[in-house]
Amino acid sequence: MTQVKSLADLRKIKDDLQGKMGLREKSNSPESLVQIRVAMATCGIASGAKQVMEFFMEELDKRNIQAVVTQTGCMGYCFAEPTVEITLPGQAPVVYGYVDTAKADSIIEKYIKNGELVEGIIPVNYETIQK
Amino acid sequence: MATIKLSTNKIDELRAVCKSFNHEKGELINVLHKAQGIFGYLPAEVQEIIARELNVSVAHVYGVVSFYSFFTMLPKGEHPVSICLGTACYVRGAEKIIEEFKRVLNIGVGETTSDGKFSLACLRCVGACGLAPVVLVGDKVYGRLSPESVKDIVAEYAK
Amino acid sequence: METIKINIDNKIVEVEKGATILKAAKQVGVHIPTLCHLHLHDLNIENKPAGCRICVVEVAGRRNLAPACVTECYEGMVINTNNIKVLNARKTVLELILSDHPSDCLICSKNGNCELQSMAQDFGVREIHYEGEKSTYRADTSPAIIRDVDKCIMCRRCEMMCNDVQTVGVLSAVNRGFMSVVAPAFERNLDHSECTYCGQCVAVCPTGALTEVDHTNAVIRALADPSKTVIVQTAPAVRAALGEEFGMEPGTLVTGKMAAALRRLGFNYVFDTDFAADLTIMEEGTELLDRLNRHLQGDTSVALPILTSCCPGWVNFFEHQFPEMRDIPSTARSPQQMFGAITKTYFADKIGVKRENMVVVSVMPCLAKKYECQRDEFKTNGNPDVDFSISTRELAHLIKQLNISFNELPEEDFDHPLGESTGAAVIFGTTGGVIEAAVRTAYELQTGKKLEKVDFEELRGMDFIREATIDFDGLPIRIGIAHGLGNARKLLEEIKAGRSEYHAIEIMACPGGCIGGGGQPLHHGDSSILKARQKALYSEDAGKTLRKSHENPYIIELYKEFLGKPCGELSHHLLHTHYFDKSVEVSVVE
Amino acid sequence: MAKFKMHLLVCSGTGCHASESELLLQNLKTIINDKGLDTEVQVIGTGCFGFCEKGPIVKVMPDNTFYTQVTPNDAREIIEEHVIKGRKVNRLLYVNPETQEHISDSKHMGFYKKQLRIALRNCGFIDPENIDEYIARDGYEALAKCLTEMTPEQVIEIMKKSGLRGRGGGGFPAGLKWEITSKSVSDEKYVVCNADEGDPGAFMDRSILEGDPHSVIEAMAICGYCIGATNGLVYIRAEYPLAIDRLKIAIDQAREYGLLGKGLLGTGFDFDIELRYGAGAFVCGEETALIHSMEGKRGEPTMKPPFPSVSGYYEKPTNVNNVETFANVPVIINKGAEWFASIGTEKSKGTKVFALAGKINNVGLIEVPMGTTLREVIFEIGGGIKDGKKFKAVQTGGPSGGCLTEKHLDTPIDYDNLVASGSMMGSGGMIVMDEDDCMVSMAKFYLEFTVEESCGKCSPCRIGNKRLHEILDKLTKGNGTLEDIDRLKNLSYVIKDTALCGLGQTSPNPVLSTIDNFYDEYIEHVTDKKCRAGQCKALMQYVIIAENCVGCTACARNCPVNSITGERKGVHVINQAVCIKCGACLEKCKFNAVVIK
Repeated sequence: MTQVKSLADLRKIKDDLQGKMGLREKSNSPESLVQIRVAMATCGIASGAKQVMEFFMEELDKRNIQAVVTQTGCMGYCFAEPTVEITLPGQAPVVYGYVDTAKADSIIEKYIKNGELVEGIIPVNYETIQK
Repeated sequence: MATIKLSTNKIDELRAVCKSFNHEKGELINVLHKAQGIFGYLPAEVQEIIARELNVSVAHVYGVVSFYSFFTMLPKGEHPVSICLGTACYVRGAEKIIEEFKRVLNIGVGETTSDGKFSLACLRCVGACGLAPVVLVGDKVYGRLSPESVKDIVAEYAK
Repeated sequence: METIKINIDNKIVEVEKGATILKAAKQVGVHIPTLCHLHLHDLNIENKPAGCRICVVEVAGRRNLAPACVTECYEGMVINTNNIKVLNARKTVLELILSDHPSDCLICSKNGNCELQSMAQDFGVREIHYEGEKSTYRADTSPAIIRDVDKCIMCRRCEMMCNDVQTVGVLSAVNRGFMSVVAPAFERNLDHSECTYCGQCVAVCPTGALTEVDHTNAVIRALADPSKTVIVQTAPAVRAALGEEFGMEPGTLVTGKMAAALRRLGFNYVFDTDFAADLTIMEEGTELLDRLNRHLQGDTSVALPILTSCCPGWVNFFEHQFPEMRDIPSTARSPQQMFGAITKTYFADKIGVKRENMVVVSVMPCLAKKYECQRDEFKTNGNPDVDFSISTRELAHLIKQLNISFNELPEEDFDHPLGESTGAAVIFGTTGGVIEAAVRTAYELQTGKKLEKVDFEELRGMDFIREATIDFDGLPIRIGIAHGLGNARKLLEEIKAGRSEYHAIEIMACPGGCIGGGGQPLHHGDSSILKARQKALYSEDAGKTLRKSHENPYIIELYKEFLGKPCGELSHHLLHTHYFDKSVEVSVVE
Repeated sequence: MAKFKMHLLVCSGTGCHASESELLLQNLKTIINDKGLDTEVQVIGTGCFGFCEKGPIVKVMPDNTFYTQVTPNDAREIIEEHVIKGRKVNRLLYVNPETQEHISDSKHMGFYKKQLRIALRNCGFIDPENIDEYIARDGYEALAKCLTEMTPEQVIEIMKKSGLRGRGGGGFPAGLKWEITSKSVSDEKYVVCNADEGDPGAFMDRSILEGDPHSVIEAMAICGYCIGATNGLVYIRAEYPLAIDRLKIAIDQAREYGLLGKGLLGTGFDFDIELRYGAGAFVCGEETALIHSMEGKRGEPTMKPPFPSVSGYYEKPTNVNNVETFANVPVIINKGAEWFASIGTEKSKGTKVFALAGKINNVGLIEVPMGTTLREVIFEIGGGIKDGKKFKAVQTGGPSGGCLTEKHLDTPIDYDNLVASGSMMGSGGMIVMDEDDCMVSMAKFYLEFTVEESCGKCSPCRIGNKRLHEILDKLTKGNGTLEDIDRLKNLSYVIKDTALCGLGQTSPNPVLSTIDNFYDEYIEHVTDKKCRAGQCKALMQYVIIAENCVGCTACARNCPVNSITGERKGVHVINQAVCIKCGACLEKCKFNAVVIK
């Protein structure tokens, strides 16, 4: 195993590990970050939700955006799968339907980065168990 | 009094332990821990060997052994029952559990049943306060006990 | 000396920097009571576990009370040693100690000589407010020492003596809390331990927890038996200490009064162990010269240095702890045993009494002597050479019990022939004395010249390990001296490692030698008493006309009439012994 | 490297461990593997989450779902429902006892709301057996900073400014201790971590060692750097096997990374750590006793001064701090003294970990800023008293502490306020008592502990505490007199004033504080021969209320000593002279006819 020989070495290890721990780290204070919830029930997965989720995770990381990507159960909009719920800090959640990687890309670039709404919003009318 | 039988194997093991600690006086407690691990308890003979190996007096070794409650000079039962007497367990009725064990096993605290199966001891907080009252049988922890559950625990091991 | 100013009981005083409150208070005449604390200044032995908490005092600005024995003074410290808070605490603590102590004072052997008892007296304790369960233990009687540890107050003095000073390591604090007590390993009896019976634990015990096995009744019975010829011998150190038991100043020599008292007690013959001490020098000195000369002639089979062997505590010590070195000490028996052997042979013949009808009693400053005289090798057909060995304290009890007004007795002499001795014999009682006596004789025997100056100041003193080189007419003889078994151990380790360059070493088990023996009147922590006793012995030596053992006319006569020559065949049989390996092997059962 | 979408954190602290969390962890891992999810979902055994009452705990990240009392059999459902289908397993969620709501996010649980976790920052968050996870959480950065960017004096200055006080009981300023030890001149010095946590009912040190061992290792190395020591020793209770294992693993990992051993982080500073085991002696929590024990001797305390900072382990200067104190150090270095000092009260900075136990709903380990009130701790975090009973007292500071009552509920908790209220911080045990607890018995319980654990060296503790216990026993048996209460008080004060060590000096606190706060109860035990809590057996009677008795004979049949007489269908009577107060009749009576008087 490599020996840590300086503060720089240590920081490098830490940076390498960020991705791994980031998930937990971010979920500690999700309200201050962008939260992305991908519906990952059978219908979602069948429509490619998995790829969408992976795309979000990788791209957000690459583009250096602090976000929490979570999977949830079926949101009830099976007709519009894959569905993704985006919550910007301090804002109400917005749900997008028919999300593929291309759509995901524009969600990141437009909505997440600049707050511009993208086409394909589904009206929110479900309740979570917390409520 | 039963004669104490120490096998030469185990004594060699004990001597090796002393050697691994460089025969240092200061390591007495570590050595005693290992010795109790080997023999299950610390009979006088074992203490005499340790005293010689570490070049301290037997009285010193015994003084230490008799000071610490973790060390015992009596062989424990096959299934040592230890009842936690931490405050949390006390407040949640550990005393009743002791009484029930004493009654069911028909022995006192610090004693071993005549068939050598069970011995009864009290110990300080094991830190499983959320499960109070807590009992250990060997290494297994039983939590949230009531006096009624004592019989079942004993039955589990009595086979 | 750097000093600081402190305030004790509203007096501003200047004391040495770094001094404890106890020491500072003493300097200014304030007596703070102590119980566990023990400080033998001259021997540099101190016990201060700060455990009894009797010496607590109030220090301004401190949350709780401070134990005076270990709390160091600081500049401007304000101390109150006797306000109501301190007194209440002290008395309460004393009551607590008493509440866990048997109240059989009237029949306790320490009655009248117990530090706890006198403290209760001083404090005016009339009621114990905190009675409760007492901790009780099994009593233990060994050949020399009785442990009645119900009376132990955990002052730890005995533990300190046994471990730190004597390095015998038989005693340790055991168990915990209320049941803690000082005991041998596994709380076994002392005779199942490596105890040397040096008795230093007994010498410092403040209560009746550790006492000697009392033979006074056996002696009284023997004295009352008309069929027995009862002979007494008294060790050198006894005469320098016995007076203390009768209120005399420490260091008062009571040789004459003691002889008178023994005669009034009814002993048929009042002899002196000093005679046997002279005899010891003849034997041991001859052995030393023999070994030395063979060594000088290149005989590698002889072991040097030679170690003295008159101290039975020391003999027990090396038999247990250094059995592999048991060929190094002189084979000469101790004076007590030489006396017994000569008395029950030579003298018995002389007066025509069978040994079975003879009772030899020794008065010793020592408890190990009780064990020594019971050794099998010192018996003939089961009859011991010395029947009973009693301590200086026991002799005092005997005298008191038989209504003898000791202080008013005339000075009398010992009986002949075994009561005659030289100055060399009397200094056996102090550290350095045996070897000085040996040097006086060995010098003349070796060189054939007369020794003009017999006082060897370089061998005297209280330092634990001393050494000197004595010029034997051109031949330098290197002498080592150790007293206290811990110091003996140091010299033995050196010999074992091959680093020792001594020709002869004197070893005494007790600090100070026999003057500080376990059977002496209790010093209660005042080591100046030992110094006074030492001084007394040297003054008795100085006052004698004959000061070399080989000049003792009765010794000369003994060899002429009976023994032949020193280290001869009869000597070998009667006056020499051999040693045993008493180390414990761990029994392993397969 | 696999990128996990989801982390399942499974508590592997001793409490949960005892409830088969190990098997649960295994089951989760196996099922994840079986389903081929092992590249997406990571299962991690962590240290204690603190919420031991409801253990074993499983926390699902990133959605913060908090499952309680999870059994090994629940593993499949969690994976099939939550992990695969994204549906939370409702029945395993924590239920708010007041609203009966299922709460999924731990943030919304009362237990966690008021907590601020500094010492416990990594407990229940990282895998304690993986140094990487510690490093990812800024681990060893403080050490690196100290070694490469700061002088020991500068580090000590930060420690002093932070106001961190010893968390083991006394509350001595840690920075000052470090400074004194650093100034002692010696060829060798030692850093000792006191992990001989002995207060019955306190287990924060164990949790930290189990959940975040590296924080202690890092802090010890920092301390070594400051005071000039190259050797560290952890004195740990042999009764903590899990903590010992984790600590050993952590030390090995740190050595592999070059964070322990020779030339730490490429500097010339050497530091390594050894373990020494305790053997069951409470007094060894006292630092001089601890040092004697590490030297292979009886754990008897000696007088201070000399303090270990000047003369400790083998007479060398030794800095002793406890686990929780050390756990705070790396954060203080990383975030700064000002940040730490901004938390807490004027004289007590930072947070304190408390072990909540007794008659409280949420038994567990909590960490709150100094200055939080007892009310917040007991009623908000602790969820109030069990079974809706009435709060009576809370015992803090273990056997060295005292009882706090209703009137202290709004006192901000810090070192000085607790002492002023007749208790002390101690190591942070908080035992909550309700109306069924007898305060005389409580004092007796603690004295029994002290008598058992007294080393026996000094007479006030060896004999005095025994006598205190005997007098209390007399009171609980109804044989006490009013003079006994005076005796208790005088003896308590004398023991406080004269005992040798901290254990002895504080041992009468439970007696004095219960006499102060519950004097009436003491008097009742003496004059009325009554125990209002019904705990003192000798003082209570089982009585049959004639109106309620239907003569079913159940009580008489079940009485082990035949003390109950009565005709079938007639009123039964208990013969008090024979009754052994076992309570069997009370249990068997279906008509509420048997009552305790």
